[in-house]
Amino acid sequence: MLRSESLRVDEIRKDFPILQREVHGKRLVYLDNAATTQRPKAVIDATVEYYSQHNANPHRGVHQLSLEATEAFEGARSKVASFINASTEETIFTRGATESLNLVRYGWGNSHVKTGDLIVLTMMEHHSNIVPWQLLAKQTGARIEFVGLTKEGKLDEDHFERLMGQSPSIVAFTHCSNVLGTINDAARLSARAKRAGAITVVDGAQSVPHMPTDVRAMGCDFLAFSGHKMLGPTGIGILYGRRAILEEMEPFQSGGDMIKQVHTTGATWNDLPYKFEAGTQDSAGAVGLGAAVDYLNSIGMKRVRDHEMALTAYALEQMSKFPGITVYGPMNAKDKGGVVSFNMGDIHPHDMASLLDEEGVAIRSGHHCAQPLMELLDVPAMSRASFYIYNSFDDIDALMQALSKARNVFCL
Amino acid sequence: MLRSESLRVDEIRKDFPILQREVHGKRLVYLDNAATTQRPKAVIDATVEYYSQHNANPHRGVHQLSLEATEAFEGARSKVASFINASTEETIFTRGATESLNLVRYGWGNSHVKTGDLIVLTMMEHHSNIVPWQLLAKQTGARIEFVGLTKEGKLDEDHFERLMGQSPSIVAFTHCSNVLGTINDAARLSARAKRAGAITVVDGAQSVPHMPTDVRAMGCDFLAFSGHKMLGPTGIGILYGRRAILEEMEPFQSGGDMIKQVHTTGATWNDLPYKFEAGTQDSAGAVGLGAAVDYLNSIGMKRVRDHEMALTAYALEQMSKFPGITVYGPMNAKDKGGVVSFNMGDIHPHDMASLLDEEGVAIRSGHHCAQPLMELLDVPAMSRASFYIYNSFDDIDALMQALSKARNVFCL
Amino acid sequence: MSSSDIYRELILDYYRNPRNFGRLDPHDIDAKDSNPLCGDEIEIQIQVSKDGKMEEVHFLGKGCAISQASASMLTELAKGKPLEWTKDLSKEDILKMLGTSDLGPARIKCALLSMKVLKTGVYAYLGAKPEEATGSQDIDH
Amino acid sequence: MSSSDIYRELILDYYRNPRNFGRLDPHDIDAKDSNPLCGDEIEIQIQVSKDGKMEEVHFLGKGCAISQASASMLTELAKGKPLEWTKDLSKEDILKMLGTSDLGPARIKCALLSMKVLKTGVYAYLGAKPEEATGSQDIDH
Ligand SMILES: Cc1ncc(COP(=O)(O)O)c(C=O)c1O
Ligand SMILES: Cc1ncc(COP(=O)(O)O)c(C=O)c1O
Repeated sequence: MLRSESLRVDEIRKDFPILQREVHGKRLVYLDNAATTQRPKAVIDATVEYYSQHNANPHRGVHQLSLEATEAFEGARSKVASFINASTEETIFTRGATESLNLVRYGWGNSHVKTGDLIVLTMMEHHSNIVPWQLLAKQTGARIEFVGLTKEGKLDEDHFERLMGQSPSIVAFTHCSNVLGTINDAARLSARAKRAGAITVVDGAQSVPHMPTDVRAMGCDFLAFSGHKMLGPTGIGILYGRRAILEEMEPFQSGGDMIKQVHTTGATWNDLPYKFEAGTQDSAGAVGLGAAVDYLNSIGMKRVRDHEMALTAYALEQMSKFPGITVYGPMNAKDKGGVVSFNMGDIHPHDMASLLDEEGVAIRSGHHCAQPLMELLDVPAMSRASFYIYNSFDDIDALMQALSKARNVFCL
Repeated sequence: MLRSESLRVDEIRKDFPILQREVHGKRLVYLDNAATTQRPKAVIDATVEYYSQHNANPHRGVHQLSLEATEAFEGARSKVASFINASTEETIFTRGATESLNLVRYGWGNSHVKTGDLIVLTMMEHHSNIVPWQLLAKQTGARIEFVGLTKEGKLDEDHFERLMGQSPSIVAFTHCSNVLGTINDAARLSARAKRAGAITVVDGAQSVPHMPTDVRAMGCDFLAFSGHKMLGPTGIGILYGRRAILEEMEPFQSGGDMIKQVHTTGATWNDLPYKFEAGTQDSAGAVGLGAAVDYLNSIGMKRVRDHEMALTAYALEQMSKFPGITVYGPMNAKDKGGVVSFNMGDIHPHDMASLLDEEGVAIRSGHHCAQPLMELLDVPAMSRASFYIYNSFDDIDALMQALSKARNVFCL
Repeated sequence: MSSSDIYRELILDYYRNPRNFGRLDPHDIDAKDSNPLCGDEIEIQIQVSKDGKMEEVHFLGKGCAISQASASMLTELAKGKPLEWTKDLSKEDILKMLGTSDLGPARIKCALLSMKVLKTGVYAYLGAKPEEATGSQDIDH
Repeated sequence: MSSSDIYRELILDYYRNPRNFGRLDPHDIDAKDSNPLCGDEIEIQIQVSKDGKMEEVHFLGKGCAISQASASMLTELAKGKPLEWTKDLSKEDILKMLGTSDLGPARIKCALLSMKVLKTGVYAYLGAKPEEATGSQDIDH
């Protein structure tokens, strides 16, 4: 297989201070990107500059710092909005994908879902796209159906189609699985769910950071994602919502800044997107996310995707040649994001992660917040390597070498 | 009046990069601390170091970075917990005081408040401690009563006492008003509310940053506050909750990390405090808040309070000598935090803030997220100067000089 | 220009002695808006003549000196003009009217609120949608 | 000590061929716990003799090599000892049993899970509260 990198990884790596450090005397090979990515200097610097020069509360102040903070904060919102081809009114800052999904549960679900309603999820969802709906179902008397998977780890389209026949009120699915890597055809599924009369909630936590995103083309009602999985700060995320649906929704959290007027007898709500942003904004987080978007745009999301696809193809090839390894999910890199989950012999993933760590290779082990999927596949846990723009073919070689070592330690 | 500073403000100011900058060619005199405070280099550096050296997802990973991130994150929690004399299980990270209060509304209120129940608030609450309760009342059929104020801007104790006679289910009040500065006797009010059978929710957004806090001595069930108002990062806050009450509560947001087990049929919750922390943690935010706590501890909260009291006394004295100024709230610095709200002649606060800004003096103007209080006092808006550890008597002199100029511009 | 220069006598005079302040009855046009961030409120009422001129223009409102003076000045400027005149009215005209070249992002909204209200009212009267006709983001808050 | 050293033959052998694995019926003591972060599960069952000795000690469970081997070794160690013996059992004893001096924060919990379960079971049997008796944070997860 050709080891052709579509990105200049050597150059990119220089932008990430943490990648210069060693772990146990070894070069850090960071392959836990589906959990969280690292931050380029540009993002760190943007945060430092904000705090050192412009910090104040956006929106309300008349003084100079407050104006600068407002500009920085709303400027960041514009960047994120263009990044996904949304308008700024439809781009709501949250704490992360999880809060974005909870916002939909409370803001739309509480007032629209009724006893007997159907909520359709899939067997490859992250807990954050399961538990809010389970609680909503419990509260409202709705029921949940999980779309099954094919042997290959793709969505069972027939099952999906059958469930659409039952007129669900909510269809929530991940754009890209954080375990199997499977990429779902979000545009087609959304269109089908719409025809069935449902609102569509797309979990973009693992897709937005890794490929071009266009919410109009996707046609979904909501898209949730997190800043920290796309080079941005921790504690900031986005909910995109279609304007018409946001306008008819109730607020989720309430308090300062999301109101127009408050009297002792009641309150009225601010315009979009502010109606859904209660309390003092995480302006430094927003500014950092804006800088992350700039950084990704300077590379180009198409090239990010191509690069990860090449790495994934290489990793899949190496792993399938390696005796004793079971890989989960699609085996064609075109069908999946840069996520490779696997197990080897009777090595428990927990032991595996320890052994790889000793070689400087950081992977994730466990249930990956996807216990229903683990149960379906009948494995207690998995090891997972996941890639981003600063990973190279060398990193995968390092992973494979560490896997050899683990095999030796366990005498496989 | 003696201008004796209990803090070495000159030294402290050197720690704050933003205080070195100029505004409109003037020295920045930042008096908008009740909105948000500035960040010392120690807090900025802690964030940079976290991202440059240790960044990973806490709790779940086995690899070295994840361990370091867990240590940093939980270390920060311990610092915050000791700062308010709580246990770590009772110290929940949120996005800010507003989310903390919403957590109580959803997590406790939704399952405990019934039609006809009484929720007691005060007329000096911030919108964040009003609107969540209004929505809860609307949803459950509960009713709300607002404790009135005395002429001096203190709580009307008789009114409070009368309302306690009606056995409220929730009593929520601010420890320190962000407009009047009034400090309420949180321990006494909590004890009284408890005897009346209510849970007590204390809004500590304006008190925790400015004076020693001891939740045990306070005896409240909940205490909410924000990191950005106490030198910490934006986007992080705390909800303290008494263990017994947290244990019987339903989760608020749901998803990754707050669960013990998830099946297609339902889920079980993680231990405290994790049950209330859904999704990937804002670890950098927590680490920054930990550094802010260290910084404040190195000064000592008693001294912080003394310093602000001295500044407030001086400001009150200067303002009462100044013709045409009306000051709102208690006139004795002992009774209030470092917050002085005022109006002058017919100068609209919005114009006032512009005029002061021109002199480098940053204050806040408007309704300060306290519209019910504005209506009660029958003013559309106020100007507000608020102090912190880096403010000096010189800053107040600069404020007074700028006020003189404003008076001249408006020919008062 | 420094912001204290804005409060030249002229503006202060209009703030303290607003021309055309108070209800206008009967009226053909009535429009109202507020700036949620600072609480400025402006309502404009207009009597339209047979030949489409703004015969009388009054305003009501409360808020900062800039928003109130600007509204008062605008009623004077508009009085006697044909309705179509409002279409060409621009941010620059308002700044000129106030005798300033720039107000900065925080205060420009105060100055432009009355223009927004005037346009909203006139366009509604003319049956056109305000968004199409104004086409400028500047007048939005 | 590097973590690959931990997986010396000894531990691997106990992981693959666990001694005292499986249900023990009848039993006098039965205790169970799991480590929510990694999913390790351990259940320990004990037959107690008339004179208060742990006559038979079995375990069930699943998880990583360290948690399972450690549980198996502990059953061997405990067998025949008086119930009181568990009171003095410490983290250091477990590390010694595993033949290592340190395991690092991530893996120490795996190693100590079985000790926690054993203590919980024995203390419950003796009628004492486990929290009081162990007094160590280390065994908590
Ligand atoms: C008294 C009071 N309560 C609550 C809040 C809300 O805090 P935050 O906006 O950080 O959530 C504030 C600050 O705006 C406040 O001053
Ligand atoms: C597919 C998927 N959805 C949702 C989430 C939740 O994101 P966060 O934890 O940042 O809220 C994650 C990441 O953990 C994820 O991988």
